[in-house]
Amino acid sequence: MRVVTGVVGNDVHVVANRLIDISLKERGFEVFNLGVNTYLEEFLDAVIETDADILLISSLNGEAEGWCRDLAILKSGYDIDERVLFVIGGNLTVGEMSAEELIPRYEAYGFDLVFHQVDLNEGLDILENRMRERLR
Amino acid sequence: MRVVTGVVGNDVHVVANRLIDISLKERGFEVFNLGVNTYLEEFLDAVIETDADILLISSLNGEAEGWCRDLAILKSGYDIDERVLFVIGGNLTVGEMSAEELIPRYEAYGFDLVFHQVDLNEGLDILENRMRERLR
Amino acid sequence: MSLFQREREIIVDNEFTDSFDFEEIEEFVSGASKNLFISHRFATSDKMQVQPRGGFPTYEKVFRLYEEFKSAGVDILPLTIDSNTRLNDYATARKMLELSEENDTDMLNGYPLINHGYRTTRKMMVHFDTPVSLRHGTPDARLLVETAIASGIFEIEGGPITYLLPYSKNFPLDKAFLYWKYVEKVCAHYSQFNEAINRESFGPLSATMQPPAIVLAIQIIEMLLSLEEGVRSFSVSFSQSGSVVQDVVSANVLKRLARKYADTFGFTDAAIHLVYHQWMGAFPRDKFFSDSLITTGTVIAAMVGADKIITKTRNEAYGIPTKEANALAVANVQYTLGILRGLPAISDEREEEHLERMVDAIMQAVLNDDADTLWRKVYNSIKKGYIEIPFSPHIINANEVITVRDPDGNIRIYDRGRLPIPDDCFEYERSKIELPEGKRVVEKIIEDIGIMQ
Amino acid sequence: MSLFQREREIIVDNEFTDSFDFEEIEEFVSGASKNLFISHRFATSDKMQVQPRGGFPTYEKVFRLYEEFKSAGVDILPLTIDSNTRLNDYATARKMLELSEENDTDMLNGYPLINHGYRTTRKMMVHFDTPVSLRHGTPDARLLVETAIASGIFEIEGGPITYLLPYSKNFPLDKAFLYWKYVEKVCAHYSQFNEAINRESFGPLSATMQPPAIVLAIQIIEMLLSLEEGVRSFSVSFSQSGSVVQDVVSANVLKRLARKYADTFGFTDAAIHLVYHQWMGAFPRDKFFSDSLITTGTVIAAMVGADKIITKTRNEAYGIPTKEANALAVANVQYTLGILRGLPAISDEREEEHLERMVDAIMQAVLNDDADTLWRKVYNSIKKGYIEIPFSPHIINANEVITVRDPDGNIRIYDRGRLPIPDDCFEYERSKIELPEGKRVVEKIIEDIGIMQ
Ligand code: B12
Ligand code: B12
Repeated sequence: MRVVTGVVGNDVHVVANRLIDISLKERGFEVFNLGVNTYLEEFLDAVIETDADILLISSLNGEAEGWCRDLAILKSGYDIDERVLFVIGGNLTVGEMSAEELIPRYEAYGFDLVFHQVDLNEGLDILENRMRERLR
Repeated sequence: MRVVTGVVGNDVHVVANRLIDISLKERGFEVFNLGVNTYLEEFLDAVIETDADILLISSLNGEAEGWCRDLAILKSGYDIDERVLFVIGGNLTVGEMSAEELIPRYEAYGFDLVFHQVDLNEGLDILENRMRERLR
Repeated sequence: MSLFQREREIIVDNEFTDSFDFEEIEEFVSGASKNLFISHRFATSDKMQVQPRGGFPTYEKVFRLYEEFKSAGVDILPLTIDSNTRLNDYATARKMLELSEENDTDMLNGYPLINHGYRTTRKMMVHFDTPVSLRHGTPDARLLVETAIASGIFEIEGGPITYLLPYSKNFPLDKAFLYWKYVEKVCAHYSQFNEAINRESFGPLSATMQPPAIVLAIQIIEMLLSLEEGVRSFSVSFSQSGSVVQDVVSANVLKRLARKYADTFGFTDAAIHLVYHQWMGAFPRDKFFSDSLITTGTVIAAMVGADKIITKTRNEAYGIPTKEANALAVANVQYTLGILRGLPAISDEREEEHLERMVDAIMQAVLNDDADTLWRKVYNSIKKGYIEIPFSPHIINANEVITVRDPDGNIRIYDRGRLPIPDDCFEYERSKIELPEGKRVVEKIIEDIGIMQ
Repeated sequence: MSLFQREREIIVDNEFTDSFDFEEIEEFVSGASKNLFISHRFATSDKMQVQPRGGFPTYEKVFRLYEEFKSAGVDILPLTIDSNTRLNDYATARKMLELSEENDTDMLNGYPLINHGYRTTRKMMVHFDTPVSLRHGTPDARLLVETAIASGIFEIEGGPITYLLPYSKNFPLDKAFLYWKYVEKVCAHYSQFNEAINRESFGPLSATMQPPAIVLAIQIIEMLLSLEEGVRSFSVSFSQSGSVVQDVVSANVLKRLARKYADTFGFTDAAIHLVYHQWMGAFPRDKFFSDSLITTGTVIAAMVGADKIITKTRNEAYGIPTKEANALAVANVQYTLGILRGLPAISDEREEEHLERMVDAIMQAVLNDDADTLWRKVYNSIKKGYIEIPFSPHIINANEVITVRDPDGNIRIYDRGRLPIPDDCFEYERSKIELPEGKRVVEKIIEDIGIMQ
């Protein structure tokens, strides 16, 4: 399985990104890590280039929504396989907002899995389960 | 002016009592300090014995209400001058209760001035003002 | 039957207690889970033990309090006794307990252990399988301690001085010594059957401007009185003074001297522990400031290397804390202990030597008294004013010693009263004090009492 | 007109700025209230200065934030700049500011200083008459700093390394050095007219497992780069490491070496201050635990003897704090500083010598570089990997050094990469590390990153 990952926008919080890289590899994924400061277009380009199964975006500095609200429009311009799973996680809002309020918004933008202030490995466990279900 | 003071009931918190003693003397009162662990009867006896103008009771350990609710009954048994001012202060309840709820209760028991969690000198300033008004 | 055993029979035969089955109790203690013994915990864990205070009238409320504490990560549970029971007024305690049960409000400020009895209480102790510490403040704690140990409470706080001079106006001192002798004996007796029953002295005293020299001397004396009766696990304690260095110095000297005196008296086999009380004086009204004060106390406890810390709550300035506020403090203290790493070993040789000399001098004065037993020597010393507790409400207390803080916050002896400390030590204490021109000592004392507010 | 002055004219002539009246600005600075200068505050007060972080898009919201801070007893006010302005994207900042003003929601994560302009901003600074510190993270801060000083903001944080390697992925390093050279010059220039403008370096770096040797070397380098351009008031800084001893050692060595290098370079007249950042890494989600962490940081700051402390808030794990949460932290920190008395002077000679040798070795390697100017030597050293920052997102960062914590929580160098530290120092570092059998280094690192959670 191939995963493209990175941190979206003008966000330089690299620590979680390093840990995600390690954890994904340990779980047997082939990882393409674009690092911090990555724009949505670059992510989509990489998904196509690498023929990835999963796009896993992080955002920590609260800017995620500004960068991701155009995902659907952008997606439509690319020829992306229906089956690519769109995942986002980290600290997805400025200030505080409950997950109940936040998750539907991101789903509306086109994400399949949304993890707001969820620990890395908890999220990746859920991701793996989802992928296993699909294979069945 | 003569003041009888002390800490009511099974209460051993002596620190405020020592400070009240000092502060009253500095303000020019003649002080009869019965100390901690003083029962209501002892207070009333002392008021009569010393012909005091003020009875100033402290209570810190939350027991005050249990000891003071019978003040009115007790008072009626003594031949106490109408003009004696009944004052109580300290920490007047177990747990937490607002002063708004608490003060009327103590007034109903027969106190003229009630200070719940009020600083000593703030309270004594008010007491002095009250005594001055009376003299006018 | 020994004289002592006969005395015990009389003590426990009380219209408020159900009959005491001593044989069964000894069996219970013999077979009791090691987890109930704080002495065992001390011996097997390096972690600082976190213990709050707390007690409610009914069994159910204490049960729920313990559940709350457990989920906050408590190490040692407390059982605080109500004030009627403390004054051996079991009749009032029973009435108030009944009212509390009927009306679901607290008519007592603690748990009336005698009325509940050991058979009931033991169920709770066995259920939680965690060491419990008995917090009372009772001069005549004979029946209370019999009931506590029978219930599975294997740590008893207090002592004839520390539970009397700060807690009573006129309870006779000699009686207190004799009643506590009984308590020590009972603790020593039960210590034969399983792990040791731990005794703990109450170092905070009146929690107000206590000079370390007095605190330490009293800690050592109560320890010796206890060890003399056969107790073999003892905790000395003191509370946050307001100066970090003074706390460190007190801890270092107390550890050293407690060991020294225990050994000199031949009790080399006694285990001695150090307990640190978070700030026991007047708290700020702001609850967040109280949190800060509590956390600061935790950091200092870690720096002095305490074996156990006793916690306060953010409600301290207001009233008896709710179980939630109490558990919150436990969780915060555990968190803080968990993140404290790389603590330096601190000492201040000059101050330590100075304090040590003062404590030794007081101890010598006490031990040189003519009386034939230690408790009589101590009794005489208190009457002579060699030992006294500032801000004690007790009529026998000398009330001559005056203390103020130096610019670093250390509590210094301004007037030594009849305290038998060396002249040069007293001069050193005085030399540290700075009273601003025109400021009276009382003003300074009032200020010093309120330093945490 | 000097070349430098011509450069300045060009920089400030920008479609987003109102025209700069340099003469008027110099007059303003000359006549400005001493209370606006942190350098003056440092010179006249012994109290640790408390400064939060914070900034909002609109003038009104910053004004209200400052009011809140003032009533919490703040010493130094912050002005945090939004990220568009940090990237010199003033057009977006203007748009977002307008949206924020219209809709009364924050569309920016800080104050767009360029768009507000110095004439407006100065009113606020003069009104509060309190030192303000500029917090940004901008590689090209030339216009920002011109505007800040013209507004009455007389402390500028940052530096060519500390605001770049942790904050940027690919901004060119040489440009950063030159832009910061400009900033230093401007600060030095204005320092002639009144009290000195203070510069402060950002010691926390990526706030994640930073070894003190690297932090200290970078602090000294940025200080020297600044003093070289004429700045005479400089603050070195670092953040809570997770080990109390390590913090104490870092502080003692940093104070000593910063002075030594400043003097060696001939800047004996420079005032050097020490700033301590409360824990900058991952915070716990529990807000009371965060309070405990903050208070613990305050205690340590007092123990290391910092001149200023920069505070965090109980909201850290969640998002940009509300003004109330931010002010609460200030009040708590002030309270804690107020109750801390009798702090011991701590040191650890062995660790201090060890750290000093590592920092000196790095400094020697940098200074021995062939280049003719200090900034080029530093630039080369970073490219060669003599200096690198663990967990920097920057492409030029060597990313070879690996650090883990020893059992006391000290951050130790596990892999030294190309760090030019003596072999025996490296061996000492390694000797302190204990990796439990079978535990991989990454697992340990992950654990170590999360120690405060
Ligand atoms: C360290 C840190 C920094 C360092 C970053 C160094 C670096 N280059 O990495 C420095 C000091 C440079 C920094 C700078 C800034 N920071 Co910062 N920073 C932090 C801090 C304290 C810790 C982050 C961290 O490393 N955590 C450890 C890692 C392992 O955990 P994590 O990042 O939280 O990620 C976890 C989960 O989110 C999850 N996760 C992440 N991605 C994904 C993806 C999936 C799919 C899943 C399942 C899970 C997942 O996994 C991780 C482990 O559980 C946080 C606050 C906090 N969390 O305590 C603020 C924080 C993230 N920073 C913040 C801000 C605003 C900034 C700044 C803009 C400065 C400012 N205004 O204060 C700048 C500029 C950064 C920029 N342009 O992006 C804000 C974000 C605000 C918001 N979301 O509302 C925070 C929350 C602080 C705050 N409360 O204000 N920061
Ligand atoms: C020191 C202290 C002790 C010492 C007392 C030593 C001594 N002999 O004096 C020791 C450790 C022995 C002790 C024991 C107990 N204490 Co105590 N103690 C305190 C503490 C921490 C400080 C009290 C103090 O000295 N303050 C300094 C003085 C100067 O201020 P003050 O007493 O608060 O009085 C001020 C005002 O109230 C006012 N004031 C007082 N009287 C008057 C009168 C007038 C007219 C006016 C205007 C003002 C006024 O002036 C003072 C200055 O501003 C308080 C909590 C706190 N306040 O922080 C608890 C506290 C008073 N104790 C409490 C309790 C319950 C006890 C115990 C029963 C033990 C227990 N269950 O925990 C025992 C037994 C006491 C007994 N039988 O009475 C409770 C009372 C609960 C309640 N009201 O709901 C408190 C509030 C703690 C708590 N939150 O649980 N305590």
